[in-house]
Amino acid sequence: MKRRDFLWLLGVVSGSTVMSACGSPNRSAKFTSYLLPPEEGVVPGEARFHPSTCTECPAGCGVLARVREGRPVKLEGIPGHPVSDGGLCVRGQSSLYRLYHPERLRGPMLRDGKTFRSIPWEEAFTRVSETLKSSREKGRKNLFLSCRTTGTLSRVADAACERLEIGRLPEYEVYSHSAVKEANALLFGERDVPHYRIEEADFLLTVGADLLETYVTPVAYTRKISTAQAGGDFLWYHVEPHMSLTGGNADRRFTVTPGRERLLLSFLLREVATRKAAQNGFPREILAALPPATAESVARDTGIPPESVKEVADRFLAAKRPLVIAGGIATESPGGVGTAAAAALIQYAVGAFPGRVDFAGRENYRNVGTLRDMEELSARMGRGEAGVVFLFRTNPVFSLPARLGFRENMKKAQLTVAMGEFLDETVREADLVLPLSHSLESWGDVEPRRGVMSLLQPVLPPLHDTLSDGDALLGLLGSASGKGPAGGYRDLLAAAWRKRLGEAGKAQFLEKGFVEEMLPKRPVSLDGRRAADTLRSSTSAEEVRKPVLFLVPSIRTFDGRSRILPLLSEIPDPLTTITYGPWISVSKETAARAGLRDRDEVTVASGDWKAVLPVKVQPGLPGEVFVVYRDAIPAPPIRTDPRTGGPVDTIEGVRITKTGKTIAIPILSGSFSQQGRGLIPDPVHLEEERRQKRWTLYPEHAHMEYQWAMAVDLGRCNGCAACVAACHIENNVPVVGKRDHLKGREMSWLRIEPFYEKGEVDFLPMLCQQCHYAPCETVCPVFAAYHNPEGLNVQVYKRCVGTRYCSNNCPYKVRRFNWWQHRWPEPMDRMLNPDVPAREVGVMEKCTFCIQRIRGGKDKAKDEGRKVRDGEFTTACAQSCPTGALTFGNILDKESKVYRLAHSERAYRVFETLGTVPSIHYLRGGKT
Amino acid sequence: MENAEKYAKVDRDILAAMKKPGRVYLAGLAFTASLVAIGGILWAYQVRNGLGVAGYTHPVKWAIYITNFVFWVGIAHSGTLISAVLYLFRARYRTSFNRAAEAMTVFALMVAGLFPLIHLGRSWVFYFLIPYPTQRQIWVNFRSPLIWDVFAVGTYFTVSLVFFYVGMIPDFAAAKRYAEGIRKKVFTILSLGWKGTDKEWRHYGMLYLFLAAFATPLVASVHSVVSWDFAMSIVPGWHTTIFAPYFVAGAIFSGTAMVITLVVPLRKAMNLHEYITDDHFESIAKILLFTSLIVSYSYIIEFGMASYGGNVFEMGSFRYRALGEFRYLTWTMIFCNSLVPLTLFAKRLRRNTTCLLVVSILVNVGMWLERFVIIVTSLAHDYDPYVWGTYRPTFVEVGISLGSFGLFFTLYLLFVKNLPVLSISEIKEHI
Amino acid sequence: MVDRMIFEDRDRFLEELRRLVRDGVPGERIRVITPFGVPEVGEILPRKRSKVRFFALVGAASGTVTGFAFTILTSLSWPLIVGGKPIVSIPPFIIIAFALTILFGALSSFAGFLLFSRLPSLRGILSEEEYGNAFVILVEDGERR
Amino acid sequence: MTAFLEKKGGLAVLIAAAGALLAFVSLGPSPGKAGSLLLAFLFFVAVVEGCIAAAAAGAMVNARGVGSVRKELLSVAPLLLLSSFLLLLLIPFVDSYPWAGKPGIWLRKDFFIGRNLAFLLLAYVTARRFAAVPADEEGTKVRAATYLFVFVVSQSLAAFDLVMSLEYPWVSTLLGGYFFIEALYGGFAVSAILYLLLHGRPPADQTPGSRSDLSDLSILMFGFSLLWAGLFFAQYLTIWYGNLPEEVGFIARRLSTSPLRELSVAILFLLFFIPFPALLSTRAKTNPYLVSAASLSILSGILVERYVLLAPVVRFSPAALAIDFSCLLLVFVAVVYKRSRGSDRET
Repeated sequence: MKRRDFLWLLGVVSGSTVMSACGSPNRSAKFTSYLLPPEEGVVPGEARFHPSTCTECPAGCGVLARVREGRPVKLEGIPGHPVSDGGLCVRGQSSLYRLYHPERLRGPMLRDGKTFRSIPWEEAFTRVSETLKSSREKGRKNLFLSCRTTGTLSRVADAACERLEIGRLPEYEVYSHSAVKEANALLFGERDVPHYRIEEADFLLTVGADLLETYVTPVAYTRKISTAQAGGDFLWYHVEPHMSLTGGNADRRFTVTPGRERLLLSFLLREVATRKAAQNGFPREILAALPPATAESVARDTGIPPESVKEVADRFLAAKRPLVIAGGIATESPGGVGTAAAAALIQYAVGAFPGRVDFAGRENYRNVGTLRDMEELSARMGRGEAGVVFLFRTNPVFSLPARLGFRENMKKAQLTVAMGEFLDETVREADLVLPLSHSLESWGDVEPRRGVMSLLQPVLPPLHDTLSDGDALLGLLGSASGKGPAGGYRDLLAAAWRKRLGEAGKAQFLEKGFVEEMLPKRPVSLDGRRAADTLRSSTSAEEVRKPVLFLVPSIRTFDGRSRILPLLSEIPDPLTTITYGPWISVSKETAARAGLRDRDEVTVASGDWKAVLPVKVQPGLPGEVFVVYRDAIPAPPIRTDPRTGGPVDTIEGVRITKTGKTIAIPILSGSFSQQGRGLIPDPVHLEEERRQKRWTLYPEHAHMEYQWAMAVDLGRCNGCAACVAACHIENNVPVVGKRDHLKGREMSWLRIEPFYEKGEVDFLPMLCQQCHYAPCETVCPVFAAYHNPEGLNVQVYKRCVGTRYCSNNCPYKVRRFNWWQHRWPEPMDRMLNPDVPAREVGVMEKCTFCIQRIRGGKDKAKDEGRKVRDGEFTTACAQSCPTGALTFGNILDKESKVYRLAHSERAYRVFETLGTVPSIHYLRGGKT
Repeated sequence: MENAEKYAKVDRDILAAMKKPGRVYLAGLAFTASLVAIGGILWAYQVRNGLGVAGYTHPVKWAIYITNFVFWVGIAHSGTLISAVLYLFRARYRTSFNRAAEAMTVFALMVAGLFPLIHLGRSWVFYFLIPYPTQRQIWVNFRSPLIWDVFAVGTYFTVSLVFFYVGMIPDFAAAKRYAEGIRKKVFTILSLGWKGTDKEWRHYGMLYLFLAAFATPLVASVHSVVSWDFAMSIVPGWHTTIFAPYFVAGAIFSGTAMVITLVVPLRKAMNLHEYITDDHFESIAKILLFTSLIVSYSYIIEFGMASYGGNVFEMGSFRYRALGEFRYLTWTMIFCNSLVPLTLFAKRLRRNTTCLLVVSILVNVGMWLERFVIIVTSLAHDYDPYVWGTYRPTFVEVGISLGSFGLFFTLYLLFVKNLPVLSISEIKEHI
Repeated sequence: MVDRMIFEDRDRFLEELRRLVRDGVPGERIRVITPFGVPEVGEILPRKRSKVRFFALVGAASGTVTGFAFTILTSLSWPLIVGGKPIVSIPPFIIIAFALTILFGALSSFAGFLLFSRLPSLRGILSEEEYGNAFVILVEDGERR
Repeated sequence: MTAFLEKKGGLAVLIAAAGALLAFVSLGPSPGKAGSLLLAFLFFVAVVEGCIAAAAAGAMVNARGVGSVRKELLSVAPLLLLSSFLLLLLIPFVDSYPWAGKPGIWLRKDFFIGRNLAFLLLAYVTARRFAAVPADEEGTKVRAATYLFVFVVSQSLAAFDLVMSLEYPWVSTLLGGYFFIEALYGGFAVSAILYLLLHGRPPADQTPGSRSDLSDLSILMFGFSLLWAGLFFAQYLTIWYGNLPEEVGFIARRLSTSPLRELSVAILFLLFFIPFPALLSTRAKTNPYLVSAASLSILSGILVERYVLLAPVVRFSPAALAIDFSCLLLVFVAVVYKRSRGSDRET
C-alpha cells in the first residue's frame, strides 16, 4: 500500500508539473507541444542556475537565477558572494516581478503632445544625436544624469559623455549619505562611505543607521551581524529617533531626538579619548572642542536614563573591538555631519581604522552627488542652459522636493531623454523614452564596493524591444559620434574583464559570478584642527523641534523605487503588518492624546505642503514623532542641509489634524499583543508546556526514512520578510490585491507575526507546522489533506472540494483558501514555477515544506543510490534567510542540524498544550 | 351528530383546503417563488465568480451558509419528534400537528441539504463526498464529521420521507373520493390501492410503530452529528462535550417553534379550530418551554466552564462572544431563547395563540442567531491573536439565505393546497 | 358467495363483529374494512402478530453490519493517516453504522409492510369498489376456500 | 428488626444510628476512609435523588408504571438529610482537591461545601413538598417540576464539583447532564425492582406484549439505556477526536492501568450492552427475571462507574467502604420497607 501511496503522490506532483509547465494558471491548461524543438540549451523539466547580480537597490547582491524552460523563475543568493554571501532580501527576491512586470516599457517612444508614440531605436538615436548637435550649436550644455553607476558601465558612461561633450553630472541617489561622506572628507579626506567589518566587532553601537533595512548594503550587514552574534560575546545597541526594524532587533534600543545623538557620541568620545585612546596619539584640540558633558547632562539632554548612558560608555570601553556606525536618519537630519564626525572620531580613537572601518573597500558612493547638485541642475534647466538632458535610471520628479521645480524645468531643456524600465513620474515627463532591459536580460558588471566585481549576465532574451544599459549608451555614442566601438557592449565587457582579470580569471568570473580582489589596507590620517572645527560648528541650534515627521526608507521599497513591484505591496511591513499603504505611524501617547485610532484619516501639513494619510499607532515610537515611508510621499518637502548639501529628511513642526473620516488600510495583525498565549513563551509558559504529559488515545505512527522538520531560531529572525517573498515566488502564491487584503484574505503561506511587549518587538515566523497529529487532516471529508509517509501534512489540490473545515480546525491558521480564480497577467505567467501547480478557485492551499524541492532532492539521491544528505537542499524560505534563522532537514537523522537544534534547551513548539506535535521547533530568542 | 356525518365532516373540513386557491394564497406563492429565483441567480453568480463574493475572511471561513444549514436541519427536527416520539408516548394531541410537522421536516431537509453544496468551494465536484467506487480509486474519509453528515442527514431525509408518505396512505385513499381529474388519479396511485382491510391496518400499525421507533433515536443522532461538525474540532467555543445534547435540544426547540409558527396561521386560514384546539397548543407550548430550559442550562454550563478551567483560549473566546463586536447578537439570542420562553410558565399565555406565535417567531430568530454566534465568534477569535478577524455578510449570502426561506415556504404552500394537512384517519379514530 | 354487512356506526359494527365471533364463525373467514384503524378489531378477531417486525429486525441488523464492513474495508483499501488517528477508528465508524442501521431498518420494514399487505395492489387501484366512511364486515362462507 | 421499624420514630433512630456509625468510621484512622465515603455518598445521592426524580418525572408525563410505586420511591426522601450530613463529614477531604488553597471565586472550600449542601437540603424540602400531595392532585405537576429543577442542579453540582474538580483543570461540560440522566436511569431501575417486589409477577390474565405497568417501566429503562449510551458516546467521541492532551488524559488514565480498563468496559456492558438487548423484545419487557436483571445491572453499573471516576485520584479503604455501604444500603431498605408495609396497611 505504501508504494501505491508513494506512486500516487508522485503522480500528483509530476502531473501537476505538466499541468503548469505551460504556465497557465487557470484550469483549462493548454499543453505546450515540443513538436517545435525547444530553444537552445533548454532541456524541458530541468532547472539551470546562472549567476548574476541583483540591481533592485545599489547594494549589488549576487544572485543565482533559477531558469526553467528558458525563463528565470526564482532568484537566490550566491553562497560566498562577497556582498550578500547567499542572502537575498525581500526586495531582491521580489525583483523578478520587475522583469515580468506587465507595465514595462516595450519599446522606444517619442512624445507626441500629451502622449507618446513608439518609434524604432534608430529613429530615437538619430533624433538624439541631431539634438545633441543642434544644442551644441545653440551653445546649450548637454547633460547626463544617472543613478549610482559602478564598474564598466560607469566608465563607458564617462567615455561616452566625454566623446560627445556631454556634461556628466554627479550621480543622483535619494540616499546619498552626504553627511557621512562630508564628515569623512573633512576628517580624513575620504569623501566616501567606508565598509564596516561588523563581524570583527564585539560591541556595536549604531546611531540611526538602519543596517537591517536599507543602509548601504543591508543584506551584507545583516549577515555580518548574525555572524558576530553567532560568535558569542557580541552586543549591539541602537540609538534612533523613531522605531525601526533595525532598532527592534538590537539588543538594546534608545530613542533620542535627532541632533542630540551627537551629545551622547561626544560624551562617548570624551570618555574614550581620555580613558583609552591616549596611546594612539589622539589630538588634544579635539577634546577641547567637545561640548562639556557628564553622564547626567547627557541623560538630561537625550532622555536616556543616566545609568544607561554610563552602561553604554562602560561597555564601549570594556569592549576589545568596539564599533560605531552613524548614518541613516540620524545623519539626514540637522547636525547630521556633526553626528557622523563624532562617530568617525570615536572609531579613530579606538583604532578601528583601518580594520573594522575600511576605506580600501569603500562603498563607491564617491560619484554620488547631493541634493544641492540637483538644485543646481534644476536651476540650469530652468535658465534654459540645458540642451539634451539624459535621465538614466533615475526618478527625480518623484523624489525631489517640489520647491526645486524639477518637473517644470525639465520642459525648458531642449530634449529630455529618459532611460528606464517603467513609465514612472520622470519618464512620463520626458520627450524621448529609451527603454532599458532588466539586468537579467543584460550583460554587465557592477562594483558595489572597491575590490568586489559582480557579474550581470542575461538569462533570457529581452522580453521587449529594449537595450541593456551598456548597449543603449554605446548605441547613442555610435549614432552621435558616427563610429562607436566595434561590436556591442558584450565584447567591450569581455575585453575589460580580460584586461583586469586575465583569461583564467575571466572564465572563473563568468562561472562564479563575482571576483574579490585583496586590496592593501588603507590607513587614514586625521586632520585634528578641521576635526575640532567640525565639532565646534555643530551647535545645539541644529536640533529637531517636535512635533516632527520623519521620512525614512522602507525595507519594502527602499527610496520608493521598489514600490512598483506588486509582491512588495502584498507582503506586510514588518513593524505595522500593513500591506497596501501608505500610512503615517503615530506614537501611542500622541495617539491617545489626539484621540487617534488605527485607520483614522489625518491631514499632515508643514508650510504649504500637506498630505492626507491614515493613522497607524506604532508601539515603541516616542511622543510627537511621526514616521512616513519615503515611498508614500511624492515630492516631499525636504530641506537641503546647509553644510553637506545633503537632504534633511526631518520635517519639523508638522501639524496633524484629524479629519474625522477613516481610510481603509489592510492591517494584517489582529493583535499586537500575544494576549498571554505564549506563542513566544516567557519562562512561565515554557514551564507549563514542559510539565504537560502528552496523553493520546491513538496508536503511535512512526516515519521510516525521512521526517522533515524545521527549526526556527527566533534569536536570529529579524522579521525582514525575505522568506515570505521567496515562498511567494517559489510556490506561485498569487498576489491578490488590496480588496482581498482588506478582508484579511492574503494568500501568503508564510507570515511573520510581530508581537509587542512594552515597546520591545519580537518576530514569529508562522508557517504550516506540519503537525504529527494534525487537526486539519482528520476533518477533511475527501482525504485532500493527509499525512504523508515523510511526516508532511500534504494538501492535494485536485482533490480538495473546499469545505474549509481544515482551516477552521488549524490552531495556527496557516491554510489559505482560493476565494477567486487568480490570474497572472501576461507576461507574469512566465514567472510561474513549473514544479508547483497553480491552484484553482475554491481549493485550500498551504505550505508543504517546498515538497517539489524535497522530491527533487530525493530523486537526485535516488539516482546516486544514497539517502538525502543533510543540508543538500532546503526550502525556499530557509534558503533566502539572510540570518540563517531557518533550518530545514530530516529529523530522523540524528546527525542533522535540525535534530540538534530541535533538541536544544531553547527549543519549544507553539501551542504545545494542544498536542498537535508540530514539526517546526522554535528556538527562543536570547535578547539580553 | 350521526357518526357517519362526523366522519364525512372531517373529510370535508380537512380536504376543504384543496379547493381553488384564493388571491392571497397566489400572491404569497408568487412572493416566495420570486425569493427562490433571486436565491438561485445569486448562487449561480457565486459559482461563476468564486466564494470571494461572500463575506468570508481569513479566520472566519464558515458563516451564514453553515448557519442556515444547521438552522434548517434544526427546523427539520421537531417534525419527526412530534410525530414519532409523541406517537410512542401515545400523546393524543399529536394528530393535530403531525402531518404539518412531517411535511415541515421533509421540506426543511430539502432546503438544508442545499447549503453544504452552496458552501463548497467547488460545488461542481460535490460528488467527491459521496462514497462510491471511482477511477479516483479513493473512498471518502469516514473519520471526517462532514461525511457523517452526509450519512446522517441522508438517512434522516429518507426515513422522514417514508414516514411522511406512510402516514398519508390511508388519507390518499380517503382523499381520492373527493378529488377529481388528474388529482384523483394521482391520489389513487399514491394510495397504492389501500382498502382499509384489517390485515392492512394490522401491518400498517406495526410498520408505523417501527418507523416511529426508528425515527426517535434518529432525531437525536442527526443533530448530534451536526453538532459534532463543530465539537470534533479543537476551536475554542466549538470543542465541548455538551454540544450533542445541547444541539438536539436546540433543534427540537427551534423545530417546535417553527411548527407553531406554521400551524397557528394554518389553523386560522383553514379554520381547523375543532381539530387543532388550544389544549393542543398548550401541550406543544410545554415542549417549547422544556427545550428552552435545556438550552438555557447549556448556555449557563458553557459560559461557566469557560471561566472555570482557567483555559486562556476558552475564556478569550467566550469573553469575545459576550463583550466583543457581536455582543448584541449574543444577548439578543439569550433574550429570545432563554427569557422570552419563560413567559410560557403562565398557563394563560400558553393557550393564547397570538402570544405563542410571537414567542415562536422570536425563538426562530434567537435560534438562528445562536448558530451564527457559535460559528462566527468562535472562528473570529481563536488561538493565534495575529489572525483574529471579523466577518460581515454580503448581499450574496443574505440573498441566498432569503432564497432558502422562500424555497421552504413555497414548498409548504404547495403542500397545504395539495395534500391533506391533517391525518384524516387518525382524527376519525379519535372522535 | 360473500355476505357483506355495512355499518355507519362504529359501535354497532363492533357488536356485530363480536356476535359473529361468538357464533363461532372462524376468524379467518371474516374480513373487515374500516375507514381507520380500530384497535378492538385486533382484540376480537384472533390474528397473528404482524411479521413486519422481523423485517425491521433483519434490516436493522444488516444495516449495522454493512455500516461497519463498509467503513472498515474502504479505510483499509487505502490506508491514509489523518491526524494520527488509527486507520480503523471505530468511534467514528459507529456513527455510520448507526445511520445505516436506522436506514435499512426503516426501509426494510416498509418493504415488509408492502409485501404482507399486498400493496401496491393493482386491483385496489383499479377497483371502483368504495365504502367511504362505512365499516364493512365480509364473511366468506366455508365451502369456497 | 421489623418490629422495631414498626415503632414510631424507629426509623429516625435507625437513620441517626447509621449517621453516627458513618461519622465514626470517617473520623477513624484508616487512610482511604474519606475516599470511600465520597464514593458511597455519590452513589447513594444519585440513587436517592434518582428515585424521587423518577417519581416526579412519572408524575409529569403521568406514566402509570412509575405511579404504581410512587409512595415507595418518595419514601427515601429522608435519606437526603443523611446525605447532607455525609457531605459535612467530607469537609476535611475537600482540602485534598487539586485546586484547594489556590485563590478562586467558584472553587472555594466554603462556597463549595455550601452550595452542595444547600441544594441537597433544597432537594429534601422540595421532595417532601412533592410527596405531600397525592399524585392526582392539582399542584402535583408544579411541585414535581420544582423538585426536578433542584435535582438537575444538585446532580450537576455533584458532577462538576465533587467529581470533575478532582481532576482540575480538566473540563467536560456534559458531565452534569450525564450525571442527572444517569441518576434518573437508576431511579427507574429502582422503581422496576420495587414494582417486582411489591406487586410481584404481572397478573396472569395479561396477554404478553400488551402494555402493563411493568412494561411501561421497562420501556423507560430501555429508552434511557439508549439515551445513556448516546451521552456516553457523545462525551467519549468528543474527547477521543479532539485529542487534546489535557482532556484525553482523563480517559487515558482510566484505560492505561489494568483493573480500571476492565471496569471501564464493564460499565459499558452494565449500563448498555446488558439492559438494551435484555429489554429489546416486547415480551422481555414484561418478563420479571429479565427486567430485574436489567435493573440490577444498571444500578451496579452506576456504582462501578462512580468508582472508576474516583479511582485514579482518590484512595479507598475496603473496610470503610464496606461499612459505609452496608449502612446506607440497610437504611435505604429499611426506609422503603417501612413505607411499603405502611402502604399495605392503608390499602
